[in-house]
Amino acid sequence: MKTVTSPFRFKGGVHPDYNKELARDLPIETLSCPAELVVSLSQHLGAPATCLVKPGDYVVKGQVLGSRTGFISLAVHAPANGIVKAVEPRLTASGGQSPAVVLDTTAPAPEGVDPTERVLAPLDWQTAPREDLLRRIEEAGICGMGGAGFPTCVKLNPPPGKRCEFLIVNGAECEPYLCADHRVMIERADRIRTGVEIMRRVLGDPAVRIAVEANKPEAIAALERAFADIAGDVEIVVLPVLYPQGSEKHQIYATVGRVVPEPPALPIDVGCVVENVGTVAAIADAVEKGKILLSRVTTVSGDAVATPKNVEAPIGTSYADLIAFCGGTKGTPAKMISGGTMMGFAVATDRIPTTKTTSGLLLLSERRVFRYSSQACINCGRCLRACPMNLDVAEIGKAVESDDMAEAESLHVMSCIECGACSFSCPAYRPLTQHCRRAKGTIRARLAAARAAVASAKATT
Amino acid sequence: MKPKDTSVRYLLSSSPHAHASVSVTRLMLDVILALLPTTAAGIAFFGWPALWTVLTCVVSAVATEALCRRAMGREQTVGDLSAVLTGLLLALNLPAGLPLWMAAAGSVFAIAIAKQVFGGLGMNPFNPALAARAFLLISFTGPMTTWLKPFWWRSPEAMTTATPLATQEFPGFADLFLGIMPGCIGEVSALALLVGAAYLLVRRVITWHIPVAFLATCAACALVLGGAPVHVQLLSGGIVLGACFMATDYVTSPASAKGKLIFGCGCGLLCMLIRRFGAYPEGCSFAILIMNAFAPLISRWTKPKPFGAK
Amino acid sequence: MLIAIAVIAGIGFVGALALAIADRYLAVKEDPRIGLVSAALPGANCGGCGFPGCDGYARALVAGKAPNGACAAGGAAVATEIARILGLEAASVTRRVALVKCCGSRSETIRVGDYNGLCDCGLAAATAGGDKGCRYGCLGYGACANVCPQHAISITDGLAKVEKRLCIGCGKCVSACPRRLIELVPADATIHVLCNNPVRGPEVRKVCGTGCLGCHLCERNAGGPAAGHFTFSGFLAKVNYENPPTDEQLAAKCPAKCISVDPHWESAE
Amino acid sequence: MSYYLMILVGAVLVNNFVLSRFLGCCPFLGVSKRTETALGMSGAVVFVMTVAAAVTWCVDRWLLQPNGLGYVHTLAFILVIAALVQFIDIAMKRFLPALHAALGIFLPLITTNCAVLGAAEINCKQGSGFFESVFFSFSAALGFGFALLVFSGLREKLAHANPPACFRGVAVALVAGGLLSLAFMGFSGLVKLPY
Repeated sequence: MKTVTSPFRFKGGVHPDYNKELARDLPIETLSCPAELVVSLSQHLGAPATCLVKPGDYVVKGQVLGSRTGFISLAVHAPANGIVKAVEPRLTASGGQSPAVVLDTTAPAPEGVDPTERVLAPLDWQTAPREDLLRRIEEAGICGMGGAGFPTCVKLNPPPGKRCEFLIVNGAECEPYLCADHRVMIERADRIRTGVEIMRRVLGDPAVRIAVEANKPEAIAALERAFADIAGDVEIVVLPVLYPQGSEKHQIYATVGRVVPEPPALPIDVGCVVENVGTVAAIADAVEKGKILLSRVTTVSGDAVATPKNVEAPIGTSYADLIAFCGGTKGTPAKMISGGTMMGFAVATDRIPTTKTTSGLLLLSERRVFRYSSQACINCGRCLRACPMNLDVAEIGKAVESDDMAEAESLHVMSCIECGACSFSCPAYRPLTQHCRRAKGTIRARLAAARAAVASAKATT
Repeated sequence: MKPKDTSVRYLLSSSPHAHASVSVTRLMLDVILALLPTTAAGIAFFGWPALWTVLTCVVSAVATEALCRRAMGREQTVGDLSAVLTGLLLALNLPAGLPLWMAAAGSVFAIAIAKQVFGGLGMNPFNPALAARAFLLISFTGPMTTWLKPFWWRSPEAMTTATPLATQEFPGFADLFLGIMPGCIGEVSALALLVGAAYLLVRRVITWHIPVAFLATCAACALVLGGAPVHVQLLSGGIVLGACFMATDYVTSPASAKGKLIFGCGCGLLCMLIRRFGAYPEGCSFAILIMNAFAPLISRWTKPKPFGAK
Repeated sequence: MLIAIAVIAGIGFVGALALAIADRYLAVKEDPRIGLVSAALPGANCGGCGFPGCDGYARALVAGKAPNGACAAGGAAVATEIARILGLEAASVTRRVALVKCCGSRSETIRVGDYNGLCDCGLAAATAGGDKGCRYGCLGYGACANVCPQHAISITDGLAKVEKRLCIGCGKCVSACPRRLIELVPADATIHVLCNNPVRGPEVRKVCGTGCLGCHLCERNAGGPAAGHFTFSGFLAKVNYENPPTDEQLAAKCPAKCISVDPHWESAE
Repeated sequence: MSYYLMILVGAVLVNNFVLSRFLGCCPFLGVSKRTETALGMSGAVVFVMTVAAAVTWCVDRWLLQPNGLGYVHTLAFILVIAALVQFIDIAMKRFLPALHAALGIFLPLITTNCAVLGAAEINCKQGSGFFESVFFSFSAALGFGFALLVFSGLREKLAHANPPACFRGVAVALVAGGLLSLAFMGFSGLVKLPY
């Protein structure tokens, strides 16, 4: 095991002020179970889980609330004991609504119901067959906790004919303010090591690269201690501090120098699987202790929070409870963000529940907030230099502004990863990321309609 | 009737929620600051007429922009200092003794015709200051080609003369570099220009690509085509002003690095061709104007290749 | 002088001869019916039939790859004309117009935030659900108005409204609205429920002053559930357009004032 | 050899047909919306002008001059060009249908295009030799195509501009064209040419 500095540097990227010092050195604190939990049935990428409970049922911690529907989907479990108050659409961080199970955790357990937590049988990862390990990861409801929420059981099971040569553990956490992964690496390095061992057995013993940004020396030290005597090709790669270092494609390039082709290509096409450190720790808990993924570490920070904290809260805790746990607001917050400032969602109310992918909750005062004024583009090229995907963002913005989606598509807008580096660096305060998002949405809708037309045409003939 | 508004009102905007806090006004201010040494040198060498020309151009540029925006019924954009910058750049491209009404007419042309007609900042295909200079040069060739001698008030009898390029007798290197020679207000003092350009490079307002490509091509052509010695050609006739401030105007030059290099080389080549064979003694502003016309084609042919594209 | 006339005439004649020969040997065959059909089509190129403009639809019709009567803009008249040209039996086309099922303007609904971004409903909905309190209602950023080829939709006080006379029923606004608020209803229907929020009444009342409370009064006043004029999904009333209610008093009797009466009129032709 | 180079530079840069002599402005404005159609149009104009120059020279030198009919050459030229363009239109539709679809309505526009007639007139007035007048028309057409290509780049940039209501469309294109010809005045005097 050796520590190397990353030899590859991708073009572009920006340096937002990271503000990590607010919560970097604070140990993870555990939030005891709040009175009401709202467990969303679509906490992951893919189809939402089908609900198995109805209002009035009493559920026990770890019990399945919604089963997996279809290949890309995951089961949803009860984060605590309680009675199901309702199953109804509830607000989500991204602005829409999705069906959710509302639990009242203060209700006493009726007799004849064993209130102890449902735990799966622990497995010995050295000897258990690969299929058992994969099924355990699925049963524990583990999904990518970096932000996308892709079901891990699907990602760790590459399609036939594709071999995983590199397992990359993503400890970059390049989003400003967020320190959840940083604390997980410091306090749970041993679990990460076990998780890596398990994933190596599942993926057929690939080489391992643990990517950490250079602004997290304590995390690197902790990982070096945990991985000191590990066998096989394992390296800790120290990456330069640059946003968006944590993006899958750029992390693969920075650690192993391979370039993932344009969509619909996937990292597995270049023999890589990228997994967030939080997910790796959760895999270790699921296999060794049989624990289901029922809680996660979220950084509550920002200059409008009384005392910023890294909180391990049960999934489904509302933002209001999280803020109350951190001593409430300080001054008048102008903006509340779920996630980091570069890719997070602005939210309108604190009555939104956390999910498996909520990595942060920020409250910013008027001083730290700016407004898009969408002035005319002066063709200064800053967005070109900032874009990590090397797209001609200025032209895409102008094309989308005059509704020319065909030109936007010819400018490769579908490769945009919506990292926000362009809007960040635009002196005319143009919402370029929103332009790209609108273009991608329109093009996806058109492609879906075309596929539907072809399907219906095939059906009629 | 509307229910009572109880909820706290947060700001809702798309990601990202952080910004590099650089603004168009800040960029324009940086360029104006970079031009101050050149303006000071111009006023020092050519006295009061230079100062009046600069003031006239800036004031009439700002006034024209304000009037145009009101006539077009659009929000005022005088605050982004781009009109002030255009006025200042135009003034630096004029001879000091030019009648003030001509300078004002040039500013009106620069702002109204070369910029606001297309919709304002960011939409003009040609550099407004240079378009106005070409307009003045062709409309009033006489006054535009008579230059005051530096410190003319010391020897009032020989006030006006032609530029070194025209008379082919060249002052020593020191005078050339410091700018003690006849010419337009802003194009004489190479030292002040280079100080300003260095400031812009350090502040990352401009990149090195256009100035270096422009000056390198000019030097190469000067060697190949002959004529005056290389350093004289470079330091006179507004090449340094053109390369560092006029050609690097964001709106009318390509945005990608490769595009900037091609643009710079094109400007240098055309400048020397016009100077060597053309009818006008000084080809720099026409060269940049012509390359402005090519800028859209250049940026079309130098599209960046996306990360991961074949 | 005579020579001049002779020379000019000579040049003209030689040119004409060359063209005549070229016209015969280099002609390109093309089905004449395509011209006739595209002449019959309105030529608005609105794409409502799903083909790239009228010419595209005409070529598909002649090649037999497109159903007749898909031209909503032309309606029955065009369908019968095309049927005559191509010798098909004419499909019947009932005239449909778009209806925005929301009456919650900005002055009727609470505001939950200050939206700072592009003027597009899809994007506003993706940014914390927009700045209006109701999660099911009209966002008022004009995605439907931008896409309407006939400019029949206007946005007043944050609420979209379709001008019935201009609407040709092409359905582009239906897919443009991120909240699926717009429905193609028969042009001659007069009673409409202008709400899309299925949540319980007290919850609706918290966010909007004129949202449907699900009180079933309109159903009772229109002859009860048996009459089948209304259907209910959650606490939201929906007009059954196969058998629409006609009593103009329903609007006055609705406590939430979200039922509207559209004057009955004969469409243009 | 340098004489022909001077003709080429003269016709393309110094006395450009569109930007200095202001000939052929209608296709210059009509076709320059997109660079692809501009290229197609330039190709067509180069072909038409070169062939027209050859034919008109022959008609003028063999048919009109010997009979002392110099004064009717304009009328004769128009007849020849019109017939020629129509012939090219039919031939292109038969052999190059794709290009014909893109340029369909502009081909008749070339018939009334003053650039084609202009080149023939200048050749006739100069009384230059066969190869010299064909080469001049060819380089004049190249100049036209060159200006059209540059202007189409500008037009695509103007597509994203948002001029005031009264200037939308061709008006703002005309202003840009004017500034472009102002810029091309820089080339004046680059080459000492008789015409």
